[in-house]
Amino acid sequence: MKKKGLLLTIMVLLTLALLAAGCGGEKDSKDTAASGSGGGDTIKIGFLGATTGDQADFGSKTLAGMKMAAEDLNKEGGVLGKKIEIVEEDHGSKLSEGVNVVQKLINRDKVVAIVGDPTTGITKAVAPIAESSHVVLLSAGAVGANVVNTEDGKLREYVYRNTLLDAVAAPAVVKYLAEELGWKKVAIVTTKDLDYSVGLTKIFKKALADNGIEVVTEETIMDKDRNFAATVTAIKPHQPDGIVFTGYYTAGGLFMKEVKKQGLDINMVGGDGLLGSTLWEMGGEAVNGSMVYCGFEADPSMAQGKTKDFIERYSEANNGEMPNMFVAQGYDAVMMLADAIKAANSDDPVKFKEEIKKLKNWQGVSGTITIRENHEPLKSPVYLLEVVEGENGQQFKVKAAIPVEG
Amino acid sequence: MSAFLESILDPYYIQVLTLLGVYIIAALGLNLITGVTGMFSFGHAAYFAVGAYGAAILTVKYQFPFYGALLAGGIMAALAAVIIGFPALRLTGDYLGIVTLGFGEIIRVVFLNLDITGGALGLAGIAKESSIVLVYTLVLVTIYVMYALQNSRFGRALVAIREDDIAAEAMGINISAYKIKAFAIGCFFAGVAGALYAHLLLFLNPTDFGFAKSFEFLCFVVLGGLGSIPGVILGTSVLTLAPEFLRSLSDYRMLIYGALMVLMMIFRPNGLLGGVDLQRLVFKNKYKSQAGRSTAAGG
Amino acid sequence: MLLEVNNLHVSYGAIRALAGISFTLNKGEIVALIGANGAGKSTTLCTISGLIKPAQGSIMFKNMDLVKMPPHKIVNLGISQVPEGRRVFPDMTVLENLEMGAYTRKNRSEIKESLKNVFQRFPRLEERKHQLAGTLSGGEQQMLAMGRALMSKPEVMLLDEPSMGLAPMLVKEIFEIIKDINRSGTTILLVEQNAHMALSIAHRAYVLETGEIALSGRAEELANNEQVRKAYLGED
Amino acid sequence: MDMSALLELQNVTIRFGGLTAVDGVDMKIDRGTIRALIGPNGAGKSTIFNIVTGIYSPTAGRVLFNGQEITGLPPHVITKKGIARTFQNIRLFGKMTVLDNVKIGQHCRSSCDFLSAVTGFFNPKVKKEEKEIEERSLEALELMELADKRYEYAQSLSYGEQRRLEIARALATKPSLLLLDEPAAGMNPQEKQTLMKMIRKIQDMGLTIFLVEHDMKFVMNLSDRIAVLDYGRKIAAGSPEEVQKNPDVIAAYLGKDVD
Amino acid sequence: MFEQQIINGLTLGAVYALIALGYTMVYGIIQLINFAHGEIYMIGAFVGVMMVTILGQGFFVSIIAAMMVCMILGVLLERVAYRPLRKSTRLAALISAIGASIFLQNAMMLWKGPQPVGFPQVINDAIYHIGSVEVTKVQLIILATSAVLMAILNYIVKYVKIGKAMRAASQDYDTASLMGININRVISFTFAIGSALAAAGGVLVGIYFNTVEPLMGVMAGLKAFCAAVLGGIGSIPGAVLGGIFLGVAETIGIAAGFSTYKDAIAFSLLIIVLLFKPTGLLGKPIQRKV
Repeated sequence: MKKKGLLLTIMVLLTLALLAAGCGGEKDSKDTAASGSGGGDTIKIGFLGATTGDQADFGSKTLAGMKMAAEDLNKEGGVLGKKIEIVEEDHGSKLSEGVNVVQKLINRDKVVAIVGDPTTGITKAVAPIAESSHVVLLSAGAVGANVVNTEDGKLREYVYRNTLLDAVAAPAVVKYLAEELGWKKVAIVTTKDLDYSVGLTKIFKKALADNGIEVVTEETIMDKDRNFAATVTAIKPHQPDGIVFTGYYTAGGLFMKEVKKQGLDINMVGGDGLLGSTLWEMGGEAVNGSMVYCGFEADPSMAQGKTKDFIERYSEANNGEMPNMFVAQGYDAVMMLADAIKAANSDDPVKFKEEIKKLKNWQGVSGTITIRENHEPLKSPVYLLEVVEGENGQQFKVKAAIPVEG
Repeated sequence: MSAFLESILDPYYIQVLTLLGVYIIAALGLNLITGVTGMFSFGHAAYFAVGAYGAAILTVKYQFPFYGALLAGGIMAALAAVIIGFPALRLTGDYLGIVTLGFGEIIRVVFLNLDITGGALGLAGIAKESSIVLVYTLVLVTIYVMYALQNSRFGRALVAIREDDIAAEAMGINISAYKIKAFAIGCFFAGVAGALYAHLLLFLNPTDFGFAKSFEFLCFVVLGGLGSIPGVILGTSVLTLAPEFLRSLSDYRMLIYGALMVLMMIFRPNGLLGGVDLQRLVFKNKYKSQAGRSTAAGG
Repeated sequence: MLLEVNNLHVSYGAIRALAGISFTLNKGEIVALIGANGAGKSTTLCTISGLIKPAQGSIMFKNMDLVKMPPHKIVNLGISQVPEGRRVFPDMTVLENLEMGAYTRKNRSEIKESLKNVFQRFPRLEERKHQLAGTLSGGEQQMLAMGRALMSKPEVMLLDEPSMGLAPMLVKEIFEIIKDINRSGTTILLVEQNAHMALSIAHRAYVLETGEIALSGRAEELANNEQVRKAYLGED
Repeated sequence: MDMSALLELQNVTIRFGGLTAVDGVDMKIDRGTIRALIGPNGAGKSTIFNIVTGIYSPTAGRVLFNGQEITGLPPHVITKKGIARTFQNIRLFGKMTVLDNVKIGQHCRSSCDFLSAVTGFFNPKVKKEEKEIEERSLEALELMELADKRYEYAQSLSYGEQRRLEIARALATKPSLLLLDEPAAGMNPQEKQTLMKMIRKIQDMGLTIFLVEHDMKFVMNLSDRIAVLDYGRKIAAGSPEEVQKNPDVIAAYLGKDVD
Repeated sequence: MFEQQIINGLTLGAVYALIALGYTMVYGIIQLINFAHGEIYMIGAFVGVMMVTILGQGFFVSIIAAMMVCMILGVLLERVAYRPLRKSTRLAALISAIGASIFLQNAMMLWKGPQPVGFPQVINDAIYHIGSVEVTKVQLIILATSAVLMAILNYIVKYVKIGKAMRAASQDYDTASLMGININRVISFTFAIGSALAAAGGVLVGIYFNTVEPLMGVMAGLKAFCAAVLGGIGSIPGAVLGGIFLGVAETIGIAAGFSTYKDAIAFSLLIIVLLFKPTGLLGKPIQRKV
């Protein structure tokens, strides 16, 4: 009986603490919201993404980049004399919560812009809300179709993104594969439960056909698969020159491990979903020679200027961990917004969104960005990176910088 | 009405509350199946998904009027329930539970692989039709239907099946027919809720309808109190709003959510309102003098 | 006095199964509890063995109150129950069932000794010691259940409806064995619907009616009691 | 075919795995009579009840009711044809009220569909039928002297009351044949007396009664005819006097020295 | 080719079987679907990784350590989340299990992040040829370890006192306590054994797939539970059979080109088997008790 009483007390206390915390949080946001909307001393930028759940890594990394940018800006006195404040919310990769988060950021926290979501699905789902609420939504990761425009092709005025678009990069890379590396036959591996991968496969297939590369076999896997023995066995008899892998790095690394294990001496090429040290943490030596494209010079030996400085500062602050694409794009997203606000001399989204449209050859840590007529970003050049054995273990090395044009 | 609400509530509240309404409709459907009739169903999200995708495909790809699609979503879910129910309802207890769970997963995998659902790319371009007023009107309709059902001869037969299926059969109740009917009606409401969900969130993705969602529905019902309509509404509200309340805990919120589930079960094993008969509580005297028609709330 | 049950109340939810019964068991006795179905006989046994917790009352055994003890401790004290309907472990062999009976004992040679005794008393069990208990006939299962209880070397044996569902001839045999077990020093509390048989071997008996003790006394007195003859011996 | 028999079992046999629980039993129960089935536990008495009410399907043999074959029909159909039962180990709907338990008994005599359920609060037809159900249920409860407990939960009744409620619930199905499985079990002598009177009253209403019971006094007093079962076989049948004197019965069941 | 896939299937099946055993034993005694069992498997895998990366231990020490840690965890889990609900409805315990599962997943994600963690190579890539079939050393070790663990379990359940008590309790809970068996201790022991096997499964899978992650227990747990039901829940040989059956069927399904339907294969099989044999392959038929 005693035990039960104790547990009960603990539970009641816990609940009270939660409620108190909940109310406290509300109060905070209300206070600042009041001052914020009245042209107070902060500019609020919301973060939309998952910091819990199995896709939390994208969200957490984007958030880390955003915070770093906010710090950098605030150190120099903020924007228009106001501090940048990042309001962070987690949706655990649940669509319904993502919508709740956006509503909360806009209506309770009164943010002027939202950075996120790193994935296409949720960005697409919340884009109409941002549009109708006149709040800028800048995705630092969504690469799929119908983000900055609606399904029927209408341009959204408040929705932008700063990522390298696969539709731009993949054809350039395929051209390189055909012309420089002489690939003639490839196998495509699609991660069927990832919208990113399904979309990228479509783009690759068109580009391959345009460049006269034959797709000898198409295989599908699931992102959570960890055992690719059967799939690789199926590819083996086709003897392709290489593998186009459109999924994420965990599966990619493990897939290559199996490829090499089964004695196939070929490499894979893929999009920025493969960009991360996880690739060799999973694949080991098997990923040496694998190629990844991105708009970001993630090669510390080659990186220059802003990017070099960014990489150094980030890894210093994070026990030597290299920033990945999401960190860089999260950082750039906040910086882009800041520049637009400065240019408009106003933190009113109605005004500064016009300045985002005008960004041309904007130098970010994740590459050079131009916002085109169709609101889509153009990053040039596209870096084709290769995994090589470096001084401190495996790393990405720039194999080619392919210029692209809109 | 909607305009009025929007003027006094901010869209965040409206969004959260509307979603809560949608979940209440689905949870009340599950309550009829599990709470009233005593059949385990660990795959409720599948019927929710059938309704969501069914209705969304009709409005997006075939330009169906929304209300027609709403009804069609419910009917498709009920049909799916009948198809799986005929063979599966012979099983009882955990076996029925695991088969429904398996069916739920199969539906999700099928939706992921079909072209018409958009697969992993999801289904977008759905028009916003589910207003808070519409959703809560339907919540009221659902509550009324459930209340009327539970207090009818039909509901009495279902409770009898839950309490003792052999005795119920011996009293002349065709238990398989009733089980199928209850299952279909419960899933109909899941389907309607799904259709509302689709036209509220405007984007569908198969990963949102896995067994985690099914268990979420089950938790709404069990935590509120099996068989108790107010209990289910309370349970759904607590569990839907808890993650919103727990936001301030950021990364710890799902951890605490899990712990709360364990603690709530330990201290209220019959659910928050399980074993509390509100009718008896409120109408204590009246109940004694008047012919009562309530069947007991289960526990 | 070996076992003293005092003012025992047991309820299942709203249903009252025992409404304050008291009785005693002396060393070396066979005491029978007789009464109709649902009168509370089995409930009484299960409360003594700890499976059911009473709402009120005490069960004193060797100056200890059993009410607060879990069943496995009660077995350790020397009280062993042969449950209603035998309840042998059907998917274990006869030998394993008997070993389970000796679960609380540590001394291997003593256990072996008890096993020998049980096999002596029930030769049929030895013949079938590697057979699964579920395949035994009703009578054999009853013997196994009793043998299993004896394996814990109990001071008190609680027997719940040993004659239930057995052919009359077997019933006689079982009751002979009960008498024999008692003679070798085990005190027995017997619950039985077959009042006739129960009264024929018991020293004393209590008559239970809807959770209360209606009558008690020496067995032969009760067997001749008008009321008992009418109600429980099927006579006019 | 003998049309005077309400229920007829022809060579009914059922096996579970290797065990023959009921072995070639023939039986005829005449209209308006009280028939008892006795025998040791495990003799197959309840199994016969389960076969008659359709819970088990016999391995061989036929069951005729009103001259119509009902072998293997599902229980709810058999109930509708007019056979009702009680259970050896009480099977009430514990979390329903006493009144609702009896109302369930009327289920097969009333109409009930989704539409009438949903419109129940304002549909006069449904309301009227519900009222009739309630009236009939109260009649059955009054007969079993339980009317004043109608709003209590079934699980809160005493053992004897629960047994009577089972009978009331069975009566509510409007049966012509009532199967009682150990109705007096767990009752004290006075309760048994009352029950006997009630059963007689039920017989006077024109029902045929088929019962399994261990209490010999109860059986001998009440029954018109008795059949004795041992190891699944019928070893004797006849009037109470005949059965009591039958040497096989004495040896197998009653024991030799019942004086 | 076919034989090759059978070997792949057997390896996967052996792991499913190890996890399924825990489900089946717990279910056998307290009729609880321990949904947090998959998380125990996941934690076992993480302990294995940490033993190798942080403490630099080899395969053998790592797997033993993982088993020990999970034993304690399993017992704790039962104490905290299930024991207070022993007398409550089945669904209440089930919800508690789901809550515990969410808690453990998120605890691990908070600690180690949601990202997969690579399992360092502790066993070399050697390949053995048996006839036309290639077997990797890892596969052999998985098969051998599973076989040894199952043999030990079999020995415990058949010949060791507490193992026999476990069987007795699963056949008749009350009567077992009348034998002087401390039911609580038997249940704790069951959780300990089941959790240890799951942990071993986790380490083996980590080595086989070269990676571990906080959500790895979700699908694996569900599938192992399917395996247990498929074989006949409560039956120890049933769990082994169900696990192997599922592993082989799934591998053949992938080989036949249904990789994206992989998760549906397991559940479809389960449904088909249950429709024809409602208590699973080796389950005992339930007789309607009236």
